[in-house]
Amino acid sequence: MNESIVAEIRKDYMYDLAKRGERVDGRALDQYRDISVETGEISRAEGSARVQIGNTQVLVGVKIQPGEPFPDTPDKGVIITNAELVPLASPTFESGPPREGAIELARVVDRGIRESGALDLTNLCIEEGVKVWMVFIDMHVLDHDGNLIDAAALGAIAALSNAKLPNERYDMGKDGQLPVADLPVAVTVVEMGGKLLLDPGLEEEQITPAKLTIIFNKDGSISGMQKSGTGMLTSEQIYQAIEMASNKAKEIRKKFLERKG
Amino acid sequence: MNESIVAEIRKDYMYDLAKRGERVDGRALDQYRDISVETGEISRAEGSARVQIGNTQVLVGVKIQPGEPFPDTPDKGVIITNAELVPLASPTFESGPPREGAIELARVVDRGIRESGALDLTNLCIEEGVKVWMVFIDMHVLDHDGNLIDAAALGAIAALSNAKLPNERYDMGKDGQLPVADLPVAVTVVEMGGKLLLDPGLEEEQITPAKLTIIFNKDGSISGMQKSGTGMLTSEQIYQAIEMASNKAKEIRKKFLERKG
Amino acid sequence: MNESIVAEIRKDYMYDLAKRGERVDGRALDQYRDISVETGEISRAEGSARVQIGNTQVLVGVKIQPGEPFPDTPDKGVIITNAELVPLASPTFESGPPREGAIELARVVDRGIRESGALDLTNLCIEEGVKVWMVFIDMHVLDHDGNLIDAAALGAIAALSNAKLPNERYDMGKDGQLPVADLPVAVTVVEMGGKLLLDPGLEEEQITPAKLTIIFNKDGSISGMQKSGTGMLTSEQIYQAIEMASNKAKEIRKKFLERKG
Amino acid sequence: MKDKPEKLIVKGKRLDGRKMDELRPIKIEVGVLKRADGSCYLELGENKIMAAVYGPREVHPRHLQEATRAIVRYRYNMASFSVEERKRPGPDRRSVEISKVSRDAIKPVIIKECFPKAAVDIFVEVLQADAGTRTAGINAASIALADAGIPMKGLVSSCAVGKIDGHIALDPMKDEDNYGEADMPIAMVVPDRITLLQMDGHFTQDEFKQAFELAKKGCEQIYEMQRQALIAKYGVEGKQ
Amino acid sequence: MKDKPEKLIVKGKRLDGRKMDELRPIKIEVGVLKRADGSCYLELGENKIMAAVYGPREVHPRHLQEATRAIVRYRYNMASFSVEERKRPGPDRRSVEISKVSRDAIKPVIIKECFPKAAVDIFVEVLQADAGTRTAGINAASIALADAGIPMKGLVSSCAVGKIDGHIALDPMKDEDNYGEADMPIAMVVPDRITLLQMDGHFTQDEFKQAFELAKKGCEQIYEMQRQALIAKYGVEGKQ
Amino acid sequence: MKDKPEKLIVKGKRLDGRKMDELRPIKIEVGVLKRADGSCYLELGENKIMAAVYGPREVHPRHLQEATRAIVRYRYNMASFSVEERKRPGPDRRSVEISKVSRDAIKPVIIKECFPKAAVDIFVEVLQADAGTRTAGINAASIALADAGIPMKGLVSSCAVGKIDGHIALDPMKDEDNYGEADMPIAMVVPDRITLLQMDGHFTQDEFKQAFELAKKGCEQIYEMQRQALIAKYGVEGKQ
Repeated sequence: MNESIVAEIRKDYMYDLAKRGERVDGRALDQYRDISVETGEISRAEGSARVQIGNTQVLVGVKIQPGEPFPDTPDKGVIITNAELVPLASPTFESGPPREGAIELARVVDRGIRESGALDLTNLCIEEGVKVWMVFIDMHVLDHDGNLIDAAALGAIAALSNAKLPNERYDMGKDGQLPVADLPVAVTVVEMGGKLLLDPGLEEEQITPAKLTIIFNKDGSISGMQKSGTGMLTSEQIYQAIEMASNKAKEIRKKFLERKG
Repeated sequence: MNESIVAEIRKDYMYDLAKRGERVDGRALDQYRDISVETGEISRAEGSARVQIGNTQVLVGVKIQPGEPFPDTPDKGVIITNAELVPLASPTFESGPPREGAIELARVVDRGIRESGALDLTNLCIEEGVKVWMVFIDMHVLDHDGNLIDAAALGAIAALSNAKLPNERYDMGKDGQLPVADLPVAVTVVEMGGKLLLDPGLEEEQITPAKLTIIFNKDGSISGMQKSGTGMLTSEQIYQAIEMASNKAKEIRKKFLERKG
Repeated sequence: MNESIVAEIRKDYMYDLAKRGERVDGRALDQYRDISVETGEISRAEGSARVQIGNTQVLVGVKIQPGEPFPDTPDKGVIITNAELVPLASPTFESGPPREGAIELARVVDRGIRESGALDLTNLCIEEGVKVWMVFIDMHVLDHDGNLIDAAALGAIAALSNAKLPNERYDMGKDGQLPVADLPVAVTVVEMGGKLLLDPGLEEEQITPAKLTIIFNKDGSISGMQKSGTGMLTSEQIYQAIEMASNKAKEIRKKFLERKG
Repeated sequence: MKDKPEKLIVKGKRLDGRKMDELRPIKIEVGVLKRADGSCYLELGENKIMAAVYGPREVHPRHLQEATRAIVRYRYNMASFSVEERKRPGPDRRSVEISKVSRDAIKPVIIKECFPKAAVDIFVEVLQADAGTRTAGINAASIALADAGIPMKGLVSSCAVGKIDGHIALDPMKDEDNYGEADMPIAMVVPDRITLLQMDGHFTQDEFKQAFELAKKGCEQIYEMQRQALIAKYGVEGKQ
Repeated sequence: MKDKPEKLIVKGKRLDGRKMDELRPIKIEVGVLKRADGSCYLELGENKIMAAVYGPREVHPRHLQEATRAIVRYRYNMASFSVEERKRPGPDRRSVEISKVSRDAIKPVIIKECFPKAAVDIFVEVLQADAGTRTAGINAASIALADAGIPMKGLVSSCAVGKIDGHIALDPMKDEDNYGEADMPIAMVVPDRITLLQMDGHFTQDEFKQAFELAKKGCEQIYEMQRQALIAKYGVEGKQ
Repeated sequence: MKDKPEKLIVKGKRLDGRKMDELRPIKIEVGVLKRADGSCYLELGENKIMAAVYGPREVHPRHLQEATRAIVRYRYNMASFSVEERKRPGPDRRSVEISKVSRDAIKPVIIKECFPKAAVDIFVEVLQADAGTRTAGINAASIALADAGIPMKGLVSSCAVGKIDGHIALDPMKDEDNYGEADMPIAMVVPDRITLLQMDGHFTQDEFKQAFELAKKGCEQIYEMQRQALIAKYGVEGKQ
């Protein structure tokens, strides 16, 4: 019971800070934590990226293997996106099959990749109806200090941008570069005491009633959105969140994705 | 503890009633509740039927798709029967894989369909050893107020009687009618205080020690029986139950199945 | 609490005995319990053996069926080893998918069979890349009174030695004998109070901190080892255990396996 | 799957004759199940949805209890026969996600403090699906909660908006969803509290605004129908 | 699977030489396992069955406990190698149903009130199968219960009857079951308390009567063998 | 899988240039994760391993608690992308066994009596695999425990030895493991307490002795590196 009173006080404190435009870790409301992206670390994978946002750390591996297409899309490659919230990464993660948090994370990132057209799936057809490239995007969370989704999405597109098509291994000529057509970037905003905050840290994420993730394409258009949490947002807040996130997405893309392009 | 004393008193009361030839809901011992059968409600399914027996409500959908035959019956179609006791239908049903109640329900209905010869499986062969019709009978319980098995079995045969073979969808000519050769009807009897009662309501079902379901073909012969519950029945009771159920089955078939034939 | 004090006293007693070179069931430290091996009991299986070591009882069935080879070993048969610790065999075994105890048991026996070369897998190829013999070794524990691993391993090799290739059933000529090239025997040693004991009974197994199983080939060489338990062993103890076990393995092989050869 | 129709919009009308800002026909029946504490059957075009609410009731397993308020659970499930190709029974990743976002969409209006340590369980069964099942489910669930007498701050109303052959259109049906360029389901407590917002596809920021405003209008219409259904049943809005 | 034999009955005799009302040879061994509280190994023709009873013992998980009596659990399981085609280990729908009806068949004789809050666990392992495993399992379980000293109102005796080439026949073996027209397992507390009754296939109502009466005769014979096995072991009928 | 190289040993040197008794390069980083109570990142040749320790902490589910000491759990897991052919996520039989023997290898040094009723949870994630992941995992776990301040009787050091083209060689890498004739991982508390010993393949008893002595030398070298890593971080050996 004491514990929950302490939590309540801490929450009030953070709300008060937010109303004054401040945050517990000293950031400005629209300030993202430091980001680092390292690619190519996992040579066993066709592509990989380790993303850190503050202390949050996600390792994404991309494996590319030949496989059968789905019957209704015989000329298209297949993307399979999976997130593992392994118990190493947080005291609240448990072993076992993916729970709703991991599933939501994977599905949001998946839709961003898919709907942005980052991968042109028809480019991934080897032999129509028989053999296509299967692109497995596995997001392995190593340290959970908030805002996993932005980290996982950034890791996914960075790993894809860095991935090769392993033609040689399957006797299909020289290895190629996986062609990546767009560079979707996810940016998450939370609401706290009526204010909007970019890139929630773990503690902020735990107390915020509502979170909105927006995924932007290179041209500034939107390829995905996901509100989560049991809070309510006004239209005004949503429009404002998009504006905040839009600018940040451009900046992140430029700094961490395009320089490699 | 009080709760269980109340339950005990209620049980005694119902037993006493039964001994006097009466029931809690005012029915006669051999009186079935009102039945309604509506077919064709689910246009997405090849056949469907919603059956109500009193407040008990089961929706059965039949899906028919081409698939591979079993290796040991290369010239026969396949029937797959499944019951979902979804938690929407009763406070005692839980999410998760089918438990023994759902499995028993599905298997009893399945045997009735199969053993009555309602479906001639050789009629469902498209290309021997390669392609046959798979008939999926999915019984979705919506409201559980007792005697699910009669409702599910009636829904299954009504949905089959009403199903079409979707030839067009698979470029195999015109749609046909699924040929149904018999009309098995399940009727359930329970024992209470030495008396036999037709069509147990939920409360009766919960306190009865023994339940006997008998499945009859058009010609009055039997294609399936299942005793359940941890009570014991005498031979005399079993013979009597068959007689009660036999008449009722004929009546139900005539009223709800044959008029469509 | 009392229960655990009694257990503690019992444990001390057994340790003291061991230090004096004695055991609770009167055996010498290097004395194995009585072994019996009956083969061919399950005519439905291609090979079978019921092994008893004292009251420990394991029934091993070998089923041999044609199947597809693994893509990376197109010219080799497949061995699949499984152990079922069914709840009939011990109050501590539970229903459900195999737990780590059953998995470890199966994997140690599997490695012994595989690494000893007991089965030459290339002999089990029927048509390269298309069809090979699948050898299923199912170890069904019936009574668990300690040292399951020696019993299961002995049952496995006895059942294999006794198995036929069911050519007739699959229209491939006359039935043959499954060719068995070596006769690996597992012998388990436990440490107690600084002493080493052969063939632990259940009670010994429960209190010993460390157990070492060694699998020997016909020529006395080693094809598998597995230390288990959370105790520590010295190099000296390990060398001594190998020596004890080596002699016993030869004896067991001679008595229960070679006479059938 | 059928082939894509050549055009999804002909002379400003959609394949089923609707205008761009027109919802499909909606049918609502309140209190249709006996065992559930509250229930609602809802049709939205070809979608057929059954929602039921059980609660407040005891929480199993016990460790999920919360000391000061009710927990809310939401299970979205599709009947095997509800879609063209038979669906394997049981939850898949899609239904797990939909259950989660639907719970997030409904939970804000439930006054959970009324029932400490209890559970409010919401079950949505899709009996037939034709695009828009999650929004139809939320609408039905909202009514079922009212039918169960669960205290709420308001009704949640939900609908989707899509981009079809380049045009923003309200409440896409299946073909429009399959062959459209974007889909955005929202849920709202009228007038302007958004509780669900998902989007996939491609919207410019201007298109998003246009779509979002249209979706809100759709929710307002649905809210009116929800109210009417409850008034027809109870005389008032779901008050017990 | 082998092809169907041309005839299942030749000159009034069955393929294995039995008469129509004749059981297969039965072998019963009582108390064959060390760890179990009671056990029985039973052969019925080619069927080989091991049954064990543990109990009364503590119930896990705790919430399954009943305050005034023991709970009874029954697990029927087939060894992977017990059938022609290797069976994947673990329960399937068939074994779940058999476990359920077998429990229903056995439970009525157990005096559960002797052991409040406890469990009586019955495990039946089919080591080799040849039609009739559920009835053989019930027979073995019944003896194992007696061997474990569980108080019972009587022994449960079980056998099946089939329709083979149009004739009613006791205790069908595998070929008769595969190619027969009906199969009906029953269990009974002698003289006339039916605790299991299942039937599938095709019986006229007259055939049912004939079959049912024959099955009861079979159960009576089995009961006698069960009694003898217990007397051989204990001198009396399973009383400790 | 690549084809077997013609020779695994050329002029007394191995494919990667190592001598027979030479370990692969090892890199150790202590305390690399924020959320975990202790952590270690370890590279052994191409193996990349992350280990984390949580604890002492509450035990869920409660019935696993032990009254007088901590329970120790160990989960070895491979990332899907850690191997050539993508691995399906989640435990398989191999990882269950490795988790078990690794726990047996680590548990003897943990002073469990310090934390009655609590749990010490050890998680090892293989990010990239190249033979020797279980031994590398144990080495990393041992350091992560020290980093978490869990009281220990000593560090556990682990390495494998193999038989390659007939020669005993320390710390086999992937090709040597795939095409070698024997593999034997051990773990040891220096100087001579063996806590893990597994072997498969083919060793004469003399070869075993030679291999075993070589493996112990390997463990001694690893122990020295573990110590240095902890000293570099803490000044002393993992004392808090």
